[in-house]
Amino acid sequence: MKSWWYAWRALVWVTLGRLWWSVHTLLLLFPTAALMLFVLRYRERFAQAQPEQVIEAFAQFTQTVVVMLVVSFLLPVVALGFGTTGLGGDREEGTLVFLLTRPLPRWSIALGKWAATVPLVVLFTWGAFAGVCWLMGPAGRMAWRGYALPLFWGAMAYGSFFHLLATWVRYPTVVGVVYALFVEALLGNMPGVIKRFSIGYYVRSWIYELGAPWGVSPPEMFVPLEATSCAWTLIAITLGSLALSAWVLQTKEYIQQER
Amino acid sequence: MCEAPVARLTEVTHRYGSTVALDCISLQLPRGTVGLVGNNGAGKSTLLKILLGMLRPSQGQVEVFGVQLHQAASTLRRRFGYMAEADAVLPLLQGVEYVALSGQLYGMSRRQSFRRAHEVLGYVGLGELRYRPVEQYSRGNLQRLKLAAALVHDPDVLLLDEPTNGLDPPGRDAMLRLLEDLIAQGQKSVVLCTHLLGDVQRLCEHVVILARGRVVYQGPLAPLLQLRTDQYLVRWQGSQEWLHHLRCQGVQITPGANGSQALLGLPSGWSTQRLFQVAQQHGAILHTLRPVEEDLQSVFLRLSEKANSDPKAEA
Amino acid sequence: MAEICFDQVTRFYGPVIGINQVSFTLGPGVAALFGANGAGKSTVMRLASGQIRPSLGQVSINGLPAWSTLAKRHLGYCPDVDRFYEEMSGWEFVQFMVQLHGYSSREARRRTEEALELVGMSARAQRPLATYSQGMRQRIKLAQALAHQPEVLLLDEPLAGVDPGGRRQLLELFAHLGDQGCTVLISTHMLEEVEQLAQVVLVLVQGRLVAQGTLDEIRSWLADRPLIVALEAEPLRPLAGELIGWEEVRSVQIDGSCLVVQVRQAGMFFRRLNAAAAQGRWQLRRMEPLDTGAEAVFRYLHQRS
Amino acid sequence: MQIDLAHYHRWEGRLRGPWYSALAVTRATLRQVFRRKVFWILLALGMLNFLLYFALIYAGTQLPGVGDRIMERFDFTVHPDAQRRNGYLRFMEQQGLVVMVMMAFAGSVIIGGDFRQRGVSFYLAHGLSPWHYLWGKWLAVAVLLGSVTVLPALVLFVEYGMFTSDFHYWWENKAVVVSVLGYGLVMAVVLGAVLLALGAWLRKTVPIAITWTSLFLLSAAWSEQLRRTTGDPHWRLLNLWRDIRCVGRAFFGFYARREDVQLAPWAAGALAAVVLICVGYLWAKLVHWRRWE
Repeated sequence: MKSWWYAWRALVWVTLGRLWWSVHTLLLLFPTAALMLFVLRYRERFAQAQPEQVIEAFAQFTQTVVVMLVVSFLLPVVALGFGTTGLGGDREEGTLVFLLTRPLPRWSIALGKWAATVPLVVLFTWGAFAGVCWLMGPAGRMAWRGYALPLFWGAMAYGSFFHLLATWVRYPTVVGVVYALFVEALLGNMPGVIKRFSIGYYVRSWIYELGAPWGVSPPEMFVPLEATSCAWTLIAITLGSLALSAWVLQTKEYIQQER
Repeated sequence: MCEAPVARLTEVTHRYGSTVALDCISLQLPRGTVGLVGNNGAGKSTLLKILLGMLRPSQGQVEVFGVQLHQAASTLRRRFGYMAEADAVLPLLQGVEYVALSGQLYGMSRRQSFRRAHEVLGYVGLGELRYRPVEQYSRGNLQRLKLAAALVHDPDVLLLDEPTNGLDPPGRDAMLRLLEDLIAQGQKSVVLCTHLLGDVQRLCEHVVILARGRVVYQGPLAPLLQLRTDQYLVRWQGSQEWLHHLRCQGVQITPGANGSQALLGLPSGWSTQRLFQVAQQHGAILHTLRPVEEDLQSVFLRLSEKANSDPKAEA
Repeated sequence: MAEICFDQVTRFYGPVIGINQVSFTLGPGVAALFGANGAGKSTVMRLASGQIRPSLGQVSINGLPAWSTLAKRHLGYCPDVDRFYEEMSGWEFVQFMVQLHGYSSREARRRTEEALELVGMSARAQRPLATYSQGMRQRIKLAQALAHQPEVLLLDEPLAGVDPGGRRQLLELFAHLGDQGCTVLISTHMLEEVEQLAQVVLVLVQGRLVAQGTLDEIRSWLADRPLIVALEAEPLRPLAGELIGWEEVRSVQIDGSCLVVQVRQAGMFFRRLNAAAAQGRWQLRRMEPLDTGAEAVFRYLHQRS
Repeated sequence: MQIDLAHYHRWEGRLRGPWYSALAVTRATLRQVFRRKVFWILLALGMLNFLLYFALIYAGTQLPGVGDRIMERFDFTVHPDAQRRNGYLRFMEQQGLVVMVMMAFAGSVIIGGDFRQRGVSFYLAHGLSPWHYLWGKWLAVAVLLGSVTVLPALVLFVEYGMFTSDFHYWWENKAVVVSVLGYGLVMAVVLGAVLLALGAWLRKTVPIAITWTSLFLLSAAWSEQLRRTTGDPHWRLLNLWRDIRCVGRAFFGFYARREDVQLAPWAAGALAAVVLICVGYLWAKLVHWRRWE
């Protein structure tokens, strides 16, 4: 048990280090920095001196920044950058062999990779969101208090789903890009129930409901779901993906293609 | 066919950043078959890339077919057929498309290149596999494919970088037979870059030995391989007892690992007859008796060790 | 008791058969696995290292199913693919691999140093792996397989890309490990080199295990097949005249200073030739079956199946 | 596997110049792209919009009543139009999303894979200069781009003409062909250069997709924001996609806003700068540093 813990800890730690010091972090820092600078200018549109002005700013901020930029863009991109490369990187580079021939139970390899990637996704999105909210001032602080939770579960669900893709399909990055760009951008904005295929839909629904008392309203064709069902769906996606990925790794054979 | 040597290098130095890959080497690669031997990192591949014009040397003159290389690099390059060490896989292309692409890159027309591609693939023995995607090829077939890609425009000179790397014995033999046939029939000059010394022994008349970016030896291969008549390799069936008796009579014995093979150093005055007599008396039947010649491997080891220990030594 | 045991193992990849009813048991010592590309060597290695499961039959390492986690405690595996965490240094990589075996970090450091020392990389292990030459990369792969002192060592093409000097060192290392009671299974195609080393040889042809035993056993098993022998002797023609009269000889051909003799039954022929050579009617200078090296045995088996 | 020891045949023929070889690079690249299933799926999704327009034209010209209402919102002639009703222009602009997604993928197939799997040294060892190589790759990008924008737009042009009563439509509106080609060319030059540079730098699908999407999405948000707060329309130039549209519309001969007319030369300058930077990077990587493995 102790030796398992040592080994598992090493796995998580090294994976975390590799992910953090990878080109993905650098690339993700660019959009994050751009987003923050954007908010820095954006807040100048609002006076935010009176309480009702704060509420007006909050509603606007929710629509443009939180929903459009953070949830629909930053979240999928961060999840894509870290989520698919935690285990998918090992698969694509062929280094998974080294992990699979060690005396670690296979399911715990999936768990270890998950424990390294998903918190990173959560922390990165949270960090970026916190920065953005802080820059926004009073309205931003309101947004942080309100939306940190949906964003947390959104990041968990996204990260876990991409982690599942990485254990499951042969080209997780390609499938992940298709998912992030097509399903989220296209299906997520279509009328009808088809957008329930996208994780972003649940996060947005949740956010719209939380913001409703302050005049945040969803766009015309958007039919939001109740916040509780959204929350449970996101939690279910997270746990389901984690369990499924552990099971897949436990049973699946990974054969390295000669290149 | 013009008789100028394939290449002449005068005091060529090449550096990658601060590491010196070629250290002021002067050498001549004659027509015919030349083996370019050296350890990993001795500068073989760099030398080939310089000949191809892919790298420009930091210093020195390179002459190819009697012409200064930098004057007409792109036209000179087409007289070479280059088989790279690394597998450049262009995924999802069929074998025949890969070879035809190679021909088109050398400047052949599309139809000609496809016609030649089919012909050359048949010649290297990939006729049945030509419509398969390249990434499905096994090691051996990939090497043949690369050879076909180097042959497609019928170059005068083949530059082969590790052509038998990673092949199993039948595959390696087949590749060498193919090269022998090309040299004999196709009248190709060959520059063979390898660290499998057996290949050089089998194919090449000339040899250039590189160590740490310097030329350790260049010239014909034959003088390097001297025969030593007092050393024999023997293999036998039966007991080992006879070795003991030989040792008592003053024969030097280096036993092999698997118990039925040994290296014998006969004292002066011995003939092989006496060896057979001892064996017969003690129930061993010899089935191999081979005078040991110093092979290229040991020559090479000796020379490169010398070069390593004494950096100023040059042949 | 360190052993690898294959019991009637068959493995499919979809419709393609990887190996077909392979059974063998290996104990301590060095064994070599030969086969053409695509004969199933890598399949055997993947099965033994527990990356894949057999379709039929059982693979066990020290009595434990190879797929299980427990079996991997006893296992060191050097894969044939050349893949690493390129940005790590050799040292870090090996240390990480050792840590995955559950050692504390101090213990892991100690073992890493030992392993790097063993493969002769301790001086050069601090550079990033991306800058390594092929031979150095092979050594690092070996080090990660050795560092936890496994009882069973699986080496898939461990000599590919290593230059002659390094090759000698590594072969000595393998022999040393074999002597120490480690079960070493080496898959390779450089037959001449491993034939000096391997106590047991397994030959795979098209997924079937066609021969198993010491090289000499395989050779003597093949003793009664036709053979071509090259002879050099002084004087040459009387020897040729004598040989043509023997029943075991099918043909004699003079090729320069060399006789090329086609022999019907190798065993009988050598017995008779030895006796004749001891009498000294002619001086035999060279006697060499042209096709009994490991490569030739291999080729012969390949042709027969 | 038996070796066919058929005799080696010699070949004597003329070898052509490297510009022909560059075409071979293009052909091979397109083969690689089109042999991927994902790509056909993307192409099919990208064509949905085309089908919509195809049906619109059919309905607009053939169905009385409904057709007139459609034609109030779309215009398929060459005349300048302040309400941005030109159908061809609208179609090509709407294909932007498809182009973005497609290029995010194609980047790693077209050029990233070459840098990862030693394809570049394969090409360069054959007597091709880096410029010829890049030219061939760029052509491949241009063909891909054209196949979802220019080609369908031209098909629509042909379709519209067929549904009119005589052949005059094509002749009178022949300038549309030039406009469509011009717009396509601007897109191909800019996006091709950016994509090649990104692909050569980042090599893998995910980083390319991340950078590519943030480049277009965030620059748009940013430029809009800066323009609003400062009131200076020149900030619009930051939006690369808008620059392309701005310059591309010049070929259609009309603008939605006067502001755009003023910005067009600036936008062209911005695009030229971007292309220059990308080409400069490629030059440095392939010619100067010679780093391709």
